[in-house]
Amino acid sequence: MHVSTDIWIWIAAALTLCIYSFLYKDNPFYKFAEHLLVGVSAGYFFVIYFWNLIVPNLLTPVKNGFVTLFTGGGLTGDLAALVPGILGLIILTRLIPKIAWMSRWAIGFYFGAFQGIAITGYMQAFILAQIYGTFVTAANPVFSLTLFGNFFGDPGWARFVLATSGPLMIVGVICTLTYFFFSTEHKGVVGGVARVGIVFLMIGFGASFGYTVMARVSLLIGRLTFLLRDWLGIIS
Amino acid sequence: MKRLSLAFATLLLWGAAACAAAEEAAPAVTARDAPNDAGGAVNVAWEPAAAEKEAAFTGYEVQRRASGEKEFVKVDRTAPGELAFRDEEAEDGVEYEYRVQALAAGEKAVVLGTASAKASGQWFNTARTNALIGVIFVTAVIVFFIYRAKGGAELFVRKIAGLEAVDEAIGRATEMGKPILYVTGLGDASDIATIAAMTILAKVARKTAEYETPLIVPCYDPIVMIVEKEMVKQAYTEAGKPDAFDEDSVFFVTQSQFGYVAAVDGIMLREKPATNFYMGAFYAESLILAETGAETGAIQIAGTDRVTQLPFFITACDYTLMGEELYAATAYLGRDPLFLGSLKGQDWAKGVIMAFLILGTILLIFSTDLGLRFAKLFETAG
Amino acid sequence: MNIIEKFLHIDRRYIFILVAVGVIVPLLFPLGLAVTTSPPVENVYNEIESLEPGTPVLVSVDYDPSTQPELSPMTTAILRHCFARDLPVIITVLHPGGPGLALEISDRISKEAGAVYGEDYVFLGYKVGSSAVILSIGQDFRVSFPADYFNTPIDKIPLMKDIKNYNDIGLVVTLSGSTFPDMWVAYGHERYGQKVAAGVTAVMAADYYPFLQTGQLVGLLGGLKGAAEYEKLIERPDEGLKGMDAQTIVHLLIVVFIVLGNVAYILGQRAKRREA
Amino acid sequence: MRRELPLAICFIMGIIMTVQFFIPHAYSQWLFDNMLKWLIIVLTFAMILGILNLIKLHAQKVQHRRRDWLYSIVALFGISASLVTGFGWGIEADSPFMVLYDYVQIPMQATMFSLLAFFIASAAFRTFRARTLEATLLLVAAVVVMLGRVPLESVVGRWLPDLAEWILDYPNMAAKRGIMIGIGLGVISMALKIILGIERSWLGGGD
Repeated sequence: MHVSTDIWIWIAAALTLCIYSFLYKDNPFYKFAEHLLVGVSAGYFFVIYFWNLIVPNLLTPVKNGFVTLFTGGGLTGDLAALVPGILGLIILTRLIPKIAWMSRWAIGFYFGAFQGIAITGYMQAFILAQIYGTFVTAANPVFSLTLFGNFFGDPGWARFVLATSGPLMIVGVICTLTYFFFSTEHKGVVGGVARVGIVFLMIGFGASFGYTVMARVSLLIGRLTFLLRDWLGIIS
Repeated sequence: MKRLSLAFATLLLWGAAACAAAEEAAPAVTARDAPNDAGGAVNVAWEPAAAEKEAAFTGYEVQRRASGEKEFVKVDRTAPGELAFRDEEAEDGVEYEYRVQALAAGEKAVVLGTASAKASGQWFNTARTNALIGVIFVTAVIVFFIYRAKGGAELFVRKIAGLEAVDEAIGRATEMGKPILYVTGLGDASDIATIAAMTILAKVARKTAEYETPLIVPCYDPIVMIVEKEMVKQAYTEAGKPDAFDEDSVFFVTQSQFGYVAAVDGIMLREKPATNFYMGAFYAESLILAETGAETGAIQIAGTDRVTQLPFFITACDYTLMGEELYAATAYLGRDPLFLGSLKGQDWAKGVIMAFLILGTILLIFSTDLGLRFAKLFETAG
Repeated sequence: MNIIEKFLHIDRRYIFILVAVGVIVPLLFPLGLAVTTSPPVENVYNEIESLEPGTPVLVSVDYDPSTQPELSPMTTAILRHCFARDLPVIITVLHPGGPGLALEISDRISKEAGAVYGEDYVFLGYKVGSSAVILSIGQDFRVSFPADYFNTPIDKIPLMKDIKNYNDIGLVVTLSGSTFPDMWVAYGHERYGQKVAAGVTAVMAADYYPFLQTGQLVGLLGGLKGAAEYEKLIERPDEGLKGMDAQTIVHLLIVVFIVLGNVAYILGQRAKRREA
Repeated sequence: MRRELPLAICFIMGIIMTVQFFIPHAYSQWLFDNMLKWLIIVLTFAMILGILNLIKLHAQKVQHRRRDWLYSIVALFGISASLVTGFGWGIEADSPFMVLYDYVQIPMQATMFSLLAFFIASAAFRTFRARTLEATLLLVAAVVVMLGRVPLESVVGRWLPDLAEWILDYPNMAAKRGIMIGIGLGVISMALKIILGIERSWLGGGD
C-alpha cells in the first residue's frame, strides 16, 4: 500500500470527494467544488479558444494578409478572417446600451448561415438516409419474399425471425411517424396506428436505457480506480 | 438525373477513348476527372491484365506525366485485383497522361495502356440531386400551407400533453411562491433545437411575467445568453410588466458540460424551483439534471430532439416533448396561424414519406431488384 | 405507511451506497466471473500471435481522459501482449488529450515487462492533423515524426533506424473514443493496405461491426468487455476483468431493484384494491 | 437598420448556405470550411460577454454580502486562476494552466459525469414500474438489454444476448428512424420560418 505523495493527486482526490458529497446532500464542500469548477472551466475555455482559434484563425491570417497587402502582394484570402473579426466586434456592442442593437447583425449572420446548413444537412441525414436505411441494411434489402420462401420451405425459429424482422421495421417506422401527426386527432385508425407507434417508441427507449448502463458504470469504475490506486495505493 | 450523369460519363469515356484510339481500339485504361468534387482529382481505372491469374503476378503500377513532361513518375502501386486509383494530387486544368503497368516477379513490367485527363471542380453535385429535390419539395409544401393559413384557413392541432401542462406548471410555481427554472441545454445558437427552446422560452416568459413568477435561466453558450436576455425582456414588455424583468435572471455559467451541470444542480437544491424546464439539446447530463430535479419535488417538463437522451427524460420527468414535438411547441403555445400552417405542411410531407415507404415495400414484394432500385433513390453519398 | 409503501419510497441514498459497494468490492477483491471471448477480440489476439518476433506493432493512443476508463485497460493489455511476444511497439497519439495517458501507460507497462526504451518501444508523441498524419506514415514516419516525444531524432533511435513506413509494420492498433478508426481504415488500410485493429467504447462498438464483415478491420475490442476478453486471452487479469465484475454486479443490482420495486408495487396495488 | 437589416442578413446567409451544399466547387468548400471557423471566433468574442456577466454576478453577490457570497469568491478565484495562468505562461503541456486543468478541472468534471452510474440506478428503481402497458414494455426492454450485456451465457444461454441485440436492431431502430424523420421535418420547417423572417422572436424587443 503506497499512499500518493504528490500534492496534486491529493488535491484531485479531495475535489473528487467534494463532488461525491453531493450524493448525500448539498453541503459546503460541494458548494466549494461547484464554484471552483464553474470559475476555472469558464476561464479555461476562453483561454483555449483564444490560443487555439483566435490566434491561428484570426490574428495570424489578418497580420499576414496586411503584410502581403502593404508589401505589394495584393489582396489575399487571409484577409477573409476580417469577417469574423468584425462580427465579433459587433457582438461586443452589447456592452454599450446605446448601440447594443447592432449586435443583431452578427446574430442574424450567424443564425441565417446555420439555418441554411441545417436544412440540407437534416434533409440528408435525418430524412433521406433514414428512408434508405428502412429498406436496406448492410447492402441487403430488409424485406424479401425469398426469406419468407426459405421459412416456409424449412420452418424454423431463426428463419422466421430473419423473414419477419425487416417488415416489422417498416411497420414500426410508419407507426412511429403516425404518432407525430399533429393536424389530425388521434382517433379511430390513426389513433390505433399511433398507439402502436408508442409501443415501438417505448421498447426503443427501454432498450437504449439498458444499453447505456454499461458505459456509465465504467465511468464510476474510472473514478474509483483513481481514488483506490493513484491516491490511496490500495490496489495495484 | 441518373440518365443525365450516365450520358455525361459516356461522353467522357468516349473522349478518353478517342485519345487512346491512336494506340488501340478498346481502351484497357481509362482516366477521367473525378465527379462531384472541388477539383484536384482524377479517377484512373483499368481492365485486369491477362497475367493476373499467374502466380508470379504482383500487382499494378500507376505512373503519371503532365503534358510537356518527358518521364513518367510512379504515383501508386496496387494489389492484384485492385483496378482503380484516385489521383488526389492533380492540378486543375493540367492535362495528365496516366500509364498503367502490370508487374510480375522476375519479369519486365508490361504496359497495359495509357489515358489522359484533366482535373476540374464541378458546380453541381449530382450525388446530391435527391437532397435538392427533397429540400424543394418540403419547402414548397410548408410554404404553401403557411400561405393558406394566411388566407384564414381553419387549422386543427392535436393535444400535446407536455404543453398542456405548461400553464398548470407555471400556476403551481406562482401559488407556491417559488421560481421556475428554464434550462436550454448544451446547444449553441447554431443548433436548431436550441432555437426552438428559445422560442418556447419566449412563450413561457410571457406567462411568468403575467403572474410575476421569478424565472431563472442559466446559459451554457454566451450567444444564447444574449438572445435569451432580449427575448425574455421583450416578453415582459409585451406583458406590460417591463419593470418586473430582472436583468440577472438570464445569465452565463460556463462552457464546460459538467461545470454547467454542477451549477444547475446547485441552483435546484438551493432555490428549490417548483417547475424545471429542460428544452433543447442535451447530452449525457440529461439524467443528472432530471434526477436531481425529481429529488427536489419539482414538476419537470423536458423536450429534446437528441434521440439518445429521450429515454432518460421520459423516465425521470413528468412530461417529455419527443423530437418533432419540440418543434411543434411554439405553434401550439402561440396558436399563430402561420405556425400552425407550417405544422400542417410538415404533416403532408410526413404523409408523402409514408407513401414512399409503402410503395417501396410493395415493390420489394414484387421484385427485390425493383425495390432496391427504388431505395437507391434515397441513398446519400458524401 | 406500511412496509411496502416504505420500500417503494426508499431513500435513494441507500441505492447509491449499494451501487458504490457493488463497484468497490470487485475492485478490491476480484470475483473472477467467467468471461467468454468473442471472435472480434480473438482475431486481434490471433493477429498479434501470428506476427514473427521482432515485427513492430504501431499502437495509436487516440483518446483523451473522458473515455480513458474504457480504453486504457485495452492499451495496457495490448502492450503487455506485444512485450511478452517480443514485438517492438511504436506509440503515436492523434488526439490532443492523449500524450499524458500514453506516456503514463507505456512507462508503467515497460517497467513491468522490462522493456527498454528505444529498443523495445518508442513514444513518438502527438501530431496534429489526424488523417494527414496517417497518410504521411505511408510514405515515411519521418515526415510527421522527425523526432520522438523527447525530441531525439528518430534516426538516432535503434528501433526506428530501419523502419520507414507501413511496409515495416505488422499491425496498427488504434484505441479511440471518436472517429479515428474510420481514418485509419480509410487511409492506413484502404490506401496502403495496412492491417488495422481497433479498440473503441462500448457505445461505439456496434457502429464498427460492418468494418469487420468487410475485413477493413482485422479485429475489434469494444468497451470494458473487450478489454476483459483480451485480458483473459493473454491470461493477465486486470482492470478490464475487475471492471467486468463490477459492471455485472451493478447490472444485476439494477435489475433486482426493478424487480423488487415492481413486486412491491403490485402487492401494494392489490392491498389497496382489497381495502376499497 | 435595427430590425430589417438583421432579418435581411439572416435571409441572405440562409440562402447562400443552402445553395452551397449542392456546389462541390473549391470556392464553395472554402466558404463552408471557413464558416465553421468563423462561428467559433464570433463565439469567443461573445465569451468575453459571458465571462464579464459571470464576474459581475459573483462580484455583486460579494459586494452585497448575499447568501453564499463566500463561494462567489471561490468562483472569482477560479476564473482569475485560469486567465492568469493561461495568458501568463501559455498552454503547453506541464504549464501551470494545464496542471490546473489536469488536477482540478478534469477530476471534478469526470466525477460529475460518473454520478450518472448512481442516478441511472435510482431512476430505474423509482420509475420502472409496470403501471401501464407502455411503462411495462419500457421496463421489460431495458431489463432484457441490461441482462443481455453481462456475461451470463453460461447460466442462461445465448438467447438472451441475441434477443437484446434483436430489440436494439429492429424495434429500437424503427422507433429511432420514425423520430428522426419527424425531427428532420421539424428542423427544416423551423429553419425555413427563421430564414423567411416568420419566426423573428430572436430579434428581441425595441425597434
